[in-house]
Amino acid sequence: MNRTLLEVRGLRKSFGALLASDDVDLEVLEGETHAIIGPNGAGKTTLISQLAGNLFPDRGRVLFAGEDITALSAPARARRGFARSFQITSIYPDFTALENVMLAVQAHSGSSFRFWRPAREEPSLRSAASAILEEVGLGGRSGVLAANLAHGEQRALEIATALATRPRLLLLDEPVAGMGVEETQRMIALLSFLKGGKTLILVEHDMDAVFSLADRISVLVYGRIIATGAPEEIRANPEVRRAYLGEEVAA
Amino acid sequence: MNLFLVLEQALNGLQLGVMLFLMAAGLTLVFGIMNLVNLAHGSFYMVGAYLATYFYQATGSYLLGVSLGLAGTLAVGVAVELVALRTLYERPHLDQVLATFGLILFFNELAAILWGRAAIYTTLPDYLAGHVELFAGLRYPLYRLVIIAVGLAVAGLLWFVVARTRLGMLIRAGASNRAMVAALGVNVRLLYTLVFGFGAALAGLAGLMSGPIHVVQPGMGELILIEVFVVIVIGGIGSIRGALAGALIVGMADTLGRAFVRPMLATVLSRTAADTAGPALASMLIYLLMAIVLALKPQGLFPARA
Amino acid sequence: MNSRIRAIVPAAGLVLLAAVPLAAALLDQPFYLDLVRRIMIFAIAALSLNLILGYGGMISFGHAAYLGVGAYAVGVLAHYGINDGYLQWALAIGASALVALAIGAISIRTSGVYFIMITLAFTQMLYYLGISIEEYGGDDGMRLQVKSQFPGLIDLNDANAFYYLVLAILVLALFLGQRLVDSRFGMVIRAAKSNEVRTRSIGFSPYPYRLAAFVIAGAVCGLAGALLVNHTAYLTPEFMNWTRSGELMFMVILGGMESIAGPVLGAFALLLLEDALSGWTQHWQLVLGPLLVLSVLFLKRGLAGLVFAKNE
Amino acid sequence: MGNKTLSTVAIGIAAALLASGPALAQQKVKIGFITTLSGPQGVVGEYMRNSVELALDHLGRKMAGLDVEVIYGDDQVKPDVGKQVADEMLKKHQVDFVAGIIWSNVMLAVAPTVTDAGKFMIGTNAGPHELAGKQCNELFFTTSWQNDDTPEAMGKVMQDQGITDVYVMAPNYAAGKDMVNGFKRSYKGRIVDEVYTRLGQTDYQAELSQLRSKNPKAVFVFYPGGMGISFLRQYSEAGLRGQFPLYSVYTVDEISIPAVKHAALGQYETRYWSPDLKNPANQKYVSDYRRKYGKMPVFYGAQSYDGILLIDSAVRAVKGNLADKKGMIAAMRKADFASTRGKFSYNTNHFPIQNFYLLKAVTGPAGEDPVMEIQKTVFTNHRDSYAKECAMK
Repeated sequence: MNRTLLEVRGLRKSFGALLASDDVDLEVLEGETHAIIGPNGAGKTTLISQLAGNLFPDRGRVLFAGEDITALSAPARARRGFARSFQITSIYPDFTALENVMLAVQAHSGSSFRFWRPAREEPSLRSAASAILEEVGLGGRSGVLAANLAHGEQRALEIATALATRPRLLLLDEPVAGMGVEETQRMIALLSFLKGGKTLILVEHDMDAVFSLADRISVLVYGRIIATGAPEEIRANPEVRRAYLGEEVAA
Repeated sequence: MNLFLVLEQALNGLQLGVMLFLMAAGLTLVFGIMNLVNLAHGSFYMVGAYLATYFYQATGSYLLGVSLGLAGTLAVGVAVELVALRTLYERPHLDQVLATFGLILFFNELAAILWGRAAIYTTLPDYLAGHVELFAGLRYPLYRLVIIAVGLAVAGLLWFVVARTRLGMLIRAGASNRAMVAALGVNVRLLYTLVFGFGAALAGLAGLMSGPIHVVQPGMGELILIEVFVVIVIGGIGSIRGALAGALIVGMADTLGRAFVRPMLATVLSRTAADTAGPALASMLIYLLMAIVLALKPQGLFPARA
Repeated sequence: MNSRIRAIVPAAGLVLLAAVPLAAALLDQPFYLDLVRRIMIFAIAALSLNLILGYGGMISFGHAAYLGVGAYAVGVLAHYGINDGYLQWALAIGASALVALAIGAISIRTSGVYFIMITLAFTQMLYYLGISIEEYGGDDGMRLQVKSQFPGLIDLNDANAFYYLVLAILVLALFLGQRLVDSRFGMVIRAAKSNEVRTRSIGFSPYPYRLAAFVIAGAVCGLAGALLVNHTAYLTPEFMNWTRSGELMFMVILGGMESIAGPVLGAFALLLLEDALSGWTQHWQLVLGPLLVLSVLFLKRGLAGLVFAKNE
Repeated sequence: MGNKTLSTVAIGIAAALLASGPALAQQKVKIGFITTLSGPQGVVGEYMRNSVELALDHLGRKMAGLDVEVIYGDDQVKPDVGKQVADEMLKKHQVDFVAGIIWSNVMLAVAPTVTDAGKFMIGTNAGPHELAGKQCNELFFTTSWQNDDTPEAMGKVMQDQGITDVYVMAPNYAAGKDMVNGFKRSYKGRIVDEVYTRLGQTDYQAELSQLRSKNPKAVFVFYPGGMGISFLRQYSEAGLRGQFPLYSVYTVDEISIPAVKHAALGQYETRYWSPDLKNPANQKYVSDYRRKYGKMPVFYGAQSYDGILLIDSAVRAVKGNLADKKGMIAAMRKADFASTRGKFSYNTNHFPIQNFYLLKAVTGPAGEDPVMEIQKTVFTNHRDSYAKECAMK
């Protein structure tokens, strides 16, 4: 029923002697929530940097909706509907929450080589951005400087920014990192709300989040995908348990 | 153009190159480790020249004067680091550029008050004056050979310190990961002060060596400073190897450009056109070179940080 | 109450600046007319620099280049007997924009210190070029025999008229600058400064926006150059000296980068300070230097930050 | 936000305007003296200002019974700053005379400003050909020389000595080319090569290697200020001093000699003035300058000293009636004062008609620096080459 939205074939990237991505193959289906997990140093960051276009592979291809995007820059991928959030919160601290989101809306609605009219007075940008802030639960905080938001709110703002680009695929890099229990719950609720409507790639350490959200999981160890499958399959996979899950589940 | 002349000009280029390297080494280290853009680096060049001249005249001994001049520049460098620059490490480059621009005005005026605005008298001891016959027909000033030797020796010493000693290990580590060095329990502040002081002393060394053949006057550091920035930008900021390569490239390009651009232009253009275009081109050559290098490699030839 | 201040203060400032010619005439002190006119010209240049430096985060250490290009455009045309102001000023703006396009196209590929240094290097090249062109006076420069002619519109030899023209251009630059930084384009420039990675990942390539801003800033500064050469009635490569670029940066920082009008304040502060200090002691740089260091260290938001409380 | 800061600025200006107020009209001779006082080039300005002060001392700080006030201005070697300072002097201090100016480019920007305002401009150094020729002005006088005079004198020296195969070097800027052109006007022998170096360059090793390879008979250079000091040191150090005789203009003077000492020995210069010129005015100037400032004076100073005396002669001639411009012009044209160069007269373009001498740097008295010594007179009552282009008669 589902088409492949993102396809990665034979991706390889090395830094000197270190092979950070070792013939990675990955398929993300339209509409699914696909988690990528792996122990520290497994090469997750390198992999997603190559997916998002912040880093270019030595070999291999990345296909997005059937198009080869291997050589495209991050902005070009973003314009094709590939959005991402960052492990370390990446927002505009000196803009208000609303302005943060409006910029992302602006990026996908017409030319930005417009010099005359104040952007903040464009009703279409405003209303679209307000609606998205509402959606992620920041409706009441739109006028606050992003720097003054709480950590959890900043994470939500970042997701709002990504959503505002009307993406076909949303890559979330550790969305609950550094959050307290309550904030984590709120974020999981938000992501559950998004799930289904959007294709999500979730890179996460928090196993509660992964297992409650993911449709499928890929396990990355030493730069290789050692298993891909539904959560139960992954839980049962002996190789995964040995290499990675075992320790944490046991503990 | 005969072969000897080209050889002699190459020696001249080498000599200018090592001089630039002495300046560039400190500047590039300070940037690589402390992330500080220091426009006032030229001021240490000036301080070195003034202090060495002062101590040489006061003591009557050239070697003593040079040693005291070096030590004095080191002390001034450390003092400047402690008083003014330390607070700038975490600030944006813009603030650094402007604050150190302010320091230039201060040092130039201070030198003018202490020693007057006129150039002061400096000279060489007899044993450094005179010439060496390198080949039949190629006489070269002894002092310039000494500068080349000292410069290459310092480059070798720097390589040894950076590549082979614990201090060098810290410097290399500091350039790539400050937090890690701090976590190792190293007194980072002290390390910074030391690096800055020695960088200043190297600039002072360049200044005091140039004193007797150039001119010791307020503002002498700025003329060379911009060229030194060209050097480290071409080489890749933060890289000692890049500084050496950049210095030699700029030294050679500038010298050979001054010597041969006009005669070469004259072979294709009219005499008068060459007379106009030659000097203009020669004086723009190193900037042109830098623009080309950066257009091709925006991080310079040897980027310090991948 | 901040908003009320923000409504009243610009109007009051404008009225006071507009009153300078009258006050100068009443007090029989025409010198102040010249002084304020010169400062306003530098304020326009500093304001243009602030577009890329303060809002765009591009630390150009070579902005004086466009001051020079603008001045040379006027001076060179006048040298060949073409005194038509429209043509001269159009060339000043066009030529500076072109030069900025060339310099920017290469420089903006670099970042950080490399950007600072490559912009400095390009300006040094232009400076040496200016010195070498004998036809236009070389290092000596040359006198602008006839000021730019705007028949039927304005006579620049009339000190008051020229003053009001500069004031009008300054006010226009402030107004347009404010529109620009608030526009879609301005938001992208500011976003790229604030967080480049984020900006790229929402789909903006900063390069074309930065380049456009660089060209706009160059063009405005070129106009300031055209004004400056008419003000001094003298053309000299000194306009492109690297210390001049440093002074422009100081005006921006001293005044404050967070507002469009900050650099104007900075221009007034720096040039008045220079004037006062140099009248007081020949060692004025000994005082000015540390003052500048202190202002960088302690006036993080510039003078504008001192005068007005943080607005959000 | 908007132009919120604008107003603060304007308030400041208004306050400044009110505070200063109009200068009270006093019966005083006001002279604005513009030179370079800050930065590396400030050294020349220092000699000029000292000499102005010495002249005032000698005049008892009065001219025709009126008090004299001199306001000093710093042009920072920038033409636009110089013009700004001149405007300030004319409009704020309302001076009667502007004097000084080291640099041709500053002079070309300042002189029209002053003369257009109907005030006197007394140049005490820069003598660009524009002001000697087409742009000459009845209110402009200079106590120095026209830029071309000095190299013309040196060209004549070398021509008369029958020197051929001269190697010529100068910095690559307008004055450098002017000097070489002046030289070539009177030197007609063969020129081996003409080399222009970067302005402000301090290392000449590459050029000196080229020079040696061309094996000329003599070398003519123009390297003012710090460039000259570097050049002379490196010329000696490269061992060329004994090989190729060096002739220069504006390269060796009493400012550079203390910095190069023996490296200057044997150097030839041409000049209209020298400390050893035997006339009472000069002997008094030199000895009083040395007593007051502890240094040898330099021609920049002598010209400035003369500039003040020239103004004094005019003010005395009109008995302090500063409104009598015609009277003062007439008085100045007579050059009726005790000049440090001895008696001279003014040409129609208000540039001096004066002698030029060949000077040589020779060993000074024991324990002292080398001194410039007059060898012979090169030009007697020399007129500059541009006066014929000047419309004044």
